Amino acid sequence: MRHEPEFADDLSALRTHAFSYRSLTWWGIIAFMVIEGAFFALAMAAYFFLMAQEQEWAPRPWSPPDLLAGTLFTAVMLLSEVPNTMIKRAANAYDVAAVRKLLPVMSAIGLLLVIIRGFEFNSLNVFWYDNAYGSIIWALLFLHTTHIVTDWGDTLVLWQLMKTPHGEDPRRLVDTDENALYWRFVWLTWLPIYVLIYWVPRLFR
Amino acid sequence: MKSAAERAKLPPADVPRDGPNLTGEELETKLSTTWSNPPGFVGWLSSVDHKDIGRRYVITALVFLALAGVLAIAMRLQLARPDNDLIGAARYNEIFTMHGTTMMFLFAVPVMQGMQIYLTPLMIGTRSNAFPRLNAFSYWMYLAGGLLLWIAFVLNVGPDVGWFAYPPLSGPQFGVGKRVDIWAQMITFTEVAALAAAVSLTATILKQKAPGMSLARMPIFVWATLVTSLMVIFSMPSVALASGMLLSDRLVGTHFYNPAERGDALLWQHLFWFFGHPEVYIIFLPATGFVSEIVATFSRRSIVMYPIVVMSLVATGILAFGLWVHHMFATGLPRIGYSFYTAASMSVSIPTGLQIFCWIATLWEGRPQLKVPLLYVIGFIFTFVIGGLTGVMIAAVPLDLQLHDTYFIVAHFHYVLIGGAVFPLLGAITYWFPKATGRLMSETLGKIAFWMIFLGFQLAFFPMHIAGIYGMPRRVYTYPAGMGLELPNMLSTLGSLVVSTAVLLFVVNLVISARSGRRAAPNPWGAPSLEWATSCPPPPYNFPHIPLVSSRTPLWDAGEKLPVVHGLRVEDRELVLTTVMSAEPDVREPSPEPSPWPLIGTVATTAMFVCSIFSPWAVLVGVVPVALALTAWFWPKSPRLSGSL
Amino acid sequence: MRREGLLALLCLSGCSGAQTAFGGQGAEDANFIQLFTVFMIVCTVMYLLVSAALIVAVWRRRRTAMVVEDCNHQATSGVVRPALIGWTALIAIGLTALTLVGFFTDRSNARNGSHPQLKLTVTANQWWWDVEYDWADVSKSVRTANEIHLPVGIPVEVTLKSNDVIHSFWIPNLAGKQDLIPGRRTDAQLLPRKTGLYRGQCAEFCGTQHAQMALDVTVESKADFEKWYGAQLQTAPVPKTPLQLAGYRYITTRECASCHNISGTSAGGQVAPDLTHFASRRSIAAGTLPMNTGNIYGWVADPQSQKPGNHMPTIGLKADDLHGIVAYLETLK
Amino acid sequence: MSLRFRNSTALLALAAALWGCNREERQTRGKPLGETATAAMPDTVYPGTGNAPAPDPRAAQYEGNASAIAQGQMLYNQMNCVGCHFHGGGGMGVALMDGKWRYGGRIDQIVASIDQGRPNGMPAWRHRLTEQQMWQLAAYVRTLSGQERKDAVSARADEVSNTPPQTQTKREPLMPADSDEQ
Repeated sequence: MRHEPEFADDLSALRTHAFSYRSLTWWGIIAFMVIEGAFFALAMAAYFFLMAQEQEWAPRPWSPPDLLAGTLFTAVMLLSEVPNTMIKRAANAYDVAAVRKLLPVMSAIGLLLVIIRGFEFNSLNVFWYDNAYGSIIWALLFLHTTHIVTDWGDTLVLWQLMKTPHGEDPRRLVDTDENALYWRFVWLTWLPIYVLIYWVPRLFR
Repeated sequence: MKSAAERAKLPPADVPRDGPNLTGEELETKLSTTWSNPPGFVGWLSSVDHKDIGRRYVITALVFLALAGVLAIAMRLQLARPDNDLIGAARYNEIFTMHGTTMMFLFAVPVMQGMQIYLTPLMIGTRSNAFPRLNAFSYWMYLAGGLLLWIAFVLNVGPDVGWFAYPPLSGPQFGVGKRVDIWAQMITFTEVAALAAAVSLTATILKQKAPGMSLARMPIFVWATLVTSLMVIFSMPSVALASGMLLSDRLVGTHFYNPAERGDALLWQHLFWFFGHPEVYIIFLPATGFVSEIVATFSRRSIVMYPIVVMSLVATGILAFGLWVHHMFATGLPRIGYSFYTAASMSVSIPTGLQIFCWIATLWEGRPQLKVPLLYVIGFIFTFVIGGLTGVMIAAVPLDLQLHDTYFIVAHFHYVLIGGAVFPLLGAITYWFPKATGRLMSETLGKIAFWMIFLGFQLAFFPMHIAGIYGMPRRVYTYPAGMGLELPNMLSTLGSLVVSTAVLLFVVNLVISARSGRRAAPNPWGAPSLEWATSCPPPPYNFPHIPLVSSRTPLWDAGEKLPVVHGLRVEDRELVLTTVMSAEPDVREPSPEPSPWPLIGTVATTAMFVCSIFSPWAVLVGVVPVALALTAWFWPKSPRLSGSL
Repeated sequence: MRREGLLALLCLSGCSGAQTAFGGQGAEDANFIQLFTVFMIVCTVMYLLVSAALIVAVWRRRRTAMVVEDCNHQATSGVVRPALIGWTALIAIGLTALTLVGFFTDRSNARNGSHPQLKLTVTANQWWWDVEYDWADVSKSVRTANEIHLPVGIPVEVTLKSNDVIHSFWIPNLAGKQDLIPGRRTDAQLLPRKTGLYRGQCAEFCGTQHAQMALDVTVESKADFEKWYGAQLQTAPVPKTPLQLAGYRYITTRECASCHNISGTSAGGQVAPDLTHFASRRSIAAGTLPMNTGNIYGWVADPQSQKPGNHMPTIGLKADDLHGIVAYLETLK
Repeated sequence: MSLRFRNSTALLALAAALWGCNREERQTRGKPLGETATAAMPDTVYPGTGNAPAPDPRAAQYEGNASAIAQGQMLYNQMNCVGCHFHGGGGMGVALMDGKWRYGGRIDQIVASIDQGRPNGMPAWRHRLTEQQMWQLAAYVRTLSGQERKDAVSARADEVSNTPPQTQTKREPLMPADSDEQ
């Protein structure tokens, strides 16, 4: 038996885009943030598990990582939230012009961060193949770097996209909004990793 | 040019929409044009239709089931007699590793996800799933991972360290050659595939339910899908991290699992089982979804105590993350800590016990009709309960220390996984076969196959309990005569031959029925859920009009007419998004067109992953084509049409 | 085939199974049998309940044809709710009881080994067991391989280590298993209650020859144990016949000595089983072959065909050398 | 399945076969069983770049063979090569990771050095190890200076880390050691 339709509501007046939890892609991005958050959380758990194997952390004769590059990175990362919030607000206000102006700024910040990250690898004072301490420190930094690079690449693509007529499509502003959301995730996850890489090895000597 | 803000406020443009003025054949022709795949082979490769992808998933998984089944027969022949020399030690180790790996990563999880991908959008009344290109990517990645593993096996570089790959045996020193690297990289592939499918399914269920289908009106199978998808999202990162660390130990010399440099071999076991135990429920919970649907349909009774069944699903999903240490009772961790995991492991049988109660109560209250799908459900309960009870036994530390890593465990998890997941799966395939093909499976052949599988299974696996207690460890390629192991092993081998014949019969039935089975009406079983509201097989757009739901059993409650909503575009792919809890219509969402980029992205990713086994630099070089493919994938086609995930 | 002799011997010695968790010859395994019986009874009752309910449920209102009757598919009869409450209570009570019984059995097992009177260290290697009896006085220590002898009724603590990958120490007749993990020290407590010949086996997959990594266990009276122990303290006898002497020369100066140790000779390799009392053992190569002259020949001539992939190379001995080696090995009682 | 798809599968299979064929071959026993005890060993000491004899054909069996290298790695520890050579860095014995070879760095030349021993403390292993074991050992020793294929060596052993991972060891050019350098 196949049922005949009985027409009820007309949906043609519904809007065709929405921000935040009303957007489908927002849920996708949240899911990916959960996956990567779980990944980071487990990597941090592994960090503490390996830390429990050692008498002191960082184990002698390795000295803890130098603070300069990592702290500078953290500072730039935190400051980047200012233009990031501006982009998010501009997108929510359908201010395409502002978005187009701010995206190059975010792209430049991304580049700056990637460069500083290079110096960070150089200031760890241990190699991944030296011992388990070195391995987990490198792993955490490497994992976070993949996020920095991915989001930087994402921002570059978005910048190019917004320059085209596609930028006029309000759905692209939803994308911009969600890219800004993801950036928040990237710097929020950095904060505990920063503590684990730079401060815990100092505090448990 | 108007500003974006102004345009957003504009009334919808005057385009063709479904509704009283556009319905019936005219509508269906238009929707077909919009939602069909592009013609030709490229169109076939570009498909983002969840029905295509789900079908490919299921068929590929069944092929892997057959391959792993052949390996199982090979092992049973080797073990039929003591001191047999049919298969040598090294080859046997490869075979059992391939059997376990294929069954867990290439059959069980993918086949369940394939069924979910096929059925979920139909059951919740939407035209497509969320992020269909991601879904296509998921399938291609799964296929690539499976091919990688099996091509390696054929070339005699298959993994040989067990599906659990404990370091240091799988580490750089003892896991010689590229065998383990291939295994670990295959994990990465199936990992990405499973996660992508889980993200797509979760978003589909949360945002694309038909108007009116609040969470409390979702079919149990959809609930099971939601819970398992969330479990995939939370558990898979664990094995990804573990296998990533293993690969870096093997390839670039890190020390995560090297005790000499303060790594720890047990770190692997914690991470692996933190994934591995939920994995069992990721396989089992969809099966309980099948069972709930089948029981309701064939008893003509909606499931008794729906809230309890749903709460049991959720509770099982949560408890599953607290049990992993029961795989590690023999590793010498603090003894008191074990008591916690014993209690947790035992408590997980409470929700399962409640579910079983609800199914039996539904049969009790209804008018059960013993068709093949219901036979599988009954076989499932008889078999699975044995597996569940042996599970209770091995949750107790003193029992586990004797039974762990013996054939008792082999028996236990085959009762749980075959009895608990494969029986319902076979029932589900029989049940939804007319939906997918438009034809019914042969009832006679189906019944013969069922009885052979059911009885053959008991013959194959029950004696393994005894072999285990009589001291037969797992993963041995031979055993000495005179330990009392001859009879149980011979029986197991005979049983495995019966089961494999019966599975062959099932496949024959599939093929014959797909060609010449009886034609199926849209709702051949008189089922209550939405997938039966559309034709068999469903058109590419699933439903001409999106149904409006007002109960848990919409088709039983509908009269002659089915209430629907209307007003969606018909010349562009468009869906309706609803709110998460109460499923109020909220947004009309464009749905992405078919695209070859997911496949191209998979090829680029495969090149990167496979080459990274040989040189870490491949990651840096290989990421460029991957990035290009992803950019092309996400780049919108025209400003009007968008939503490209 | 080749093990039949060994097993006939085992069975003659009066045990029903040399490797079974249903043996009950150790305190922990006896606890296992008791606990298993309790679980078995509870689980059988539960299973029968479920089965009976299922059969009745399916049978009592079955229909053979598809009737599209207007059934009231929501109504629930009065039995369901009380049955659910009863069922839940039954599961909860059953599980609590089983958890408690299991917990107390575990405590009892832990107590068994609290005052060990004999300590030994078992070190696992890819595919053999290195056994050392530890005494504070080193001269009283004994090292052997692939076999342990235990005095009946005496609690033993076994320290477990591994030199390569993870293995698992399991003598089902005596106790449950315990993993040997590189970089960690684990331990097992044994309290044998009955004399007899048992067999242990590696229970964690450890590579190619995991299946052929067995351990011969002899539980004997205290007097017999002391006699055995005294013999183990002896160094190897001096070769008597020219043939034995030739074998002795080959073993101590050629490939064998690089890996194997024979106390009292210059063969001092530390990476393969100690051979000082080789011929007194029940089997060759961790339970691969029963000990007899033919098998010693077979093993020494071509270990790779007897146990493919193990770490003892096939040397390609000349016949004379082989005769000598076997003759000498047989003197190592 | 389409033709195109099958082609690419075949190509992939072929590519895999090329490296798969002998990298992983496990030999549980030296090939010519009867000969091993009496087989001729390279007997001459040919220091430096002097005229080395033609390479031994058996080299192909061991060079770049993952199982042989792994067995060699095990023997390197078990036979206490570490005692003098450490993990390739050298100590009492010469360094093995610097690409300098007094007696030749080809695998058969290394076998000869192991077999016969060399002045200043390297003992002769003839009749203490089987010929197959010496080849395995030599295959491993070559990895220390990066001479073997990176996809056949293991990154590290499960031991204290003294050297960077072998998968990243740079391939040292083979050269004779200065004769006056100890």
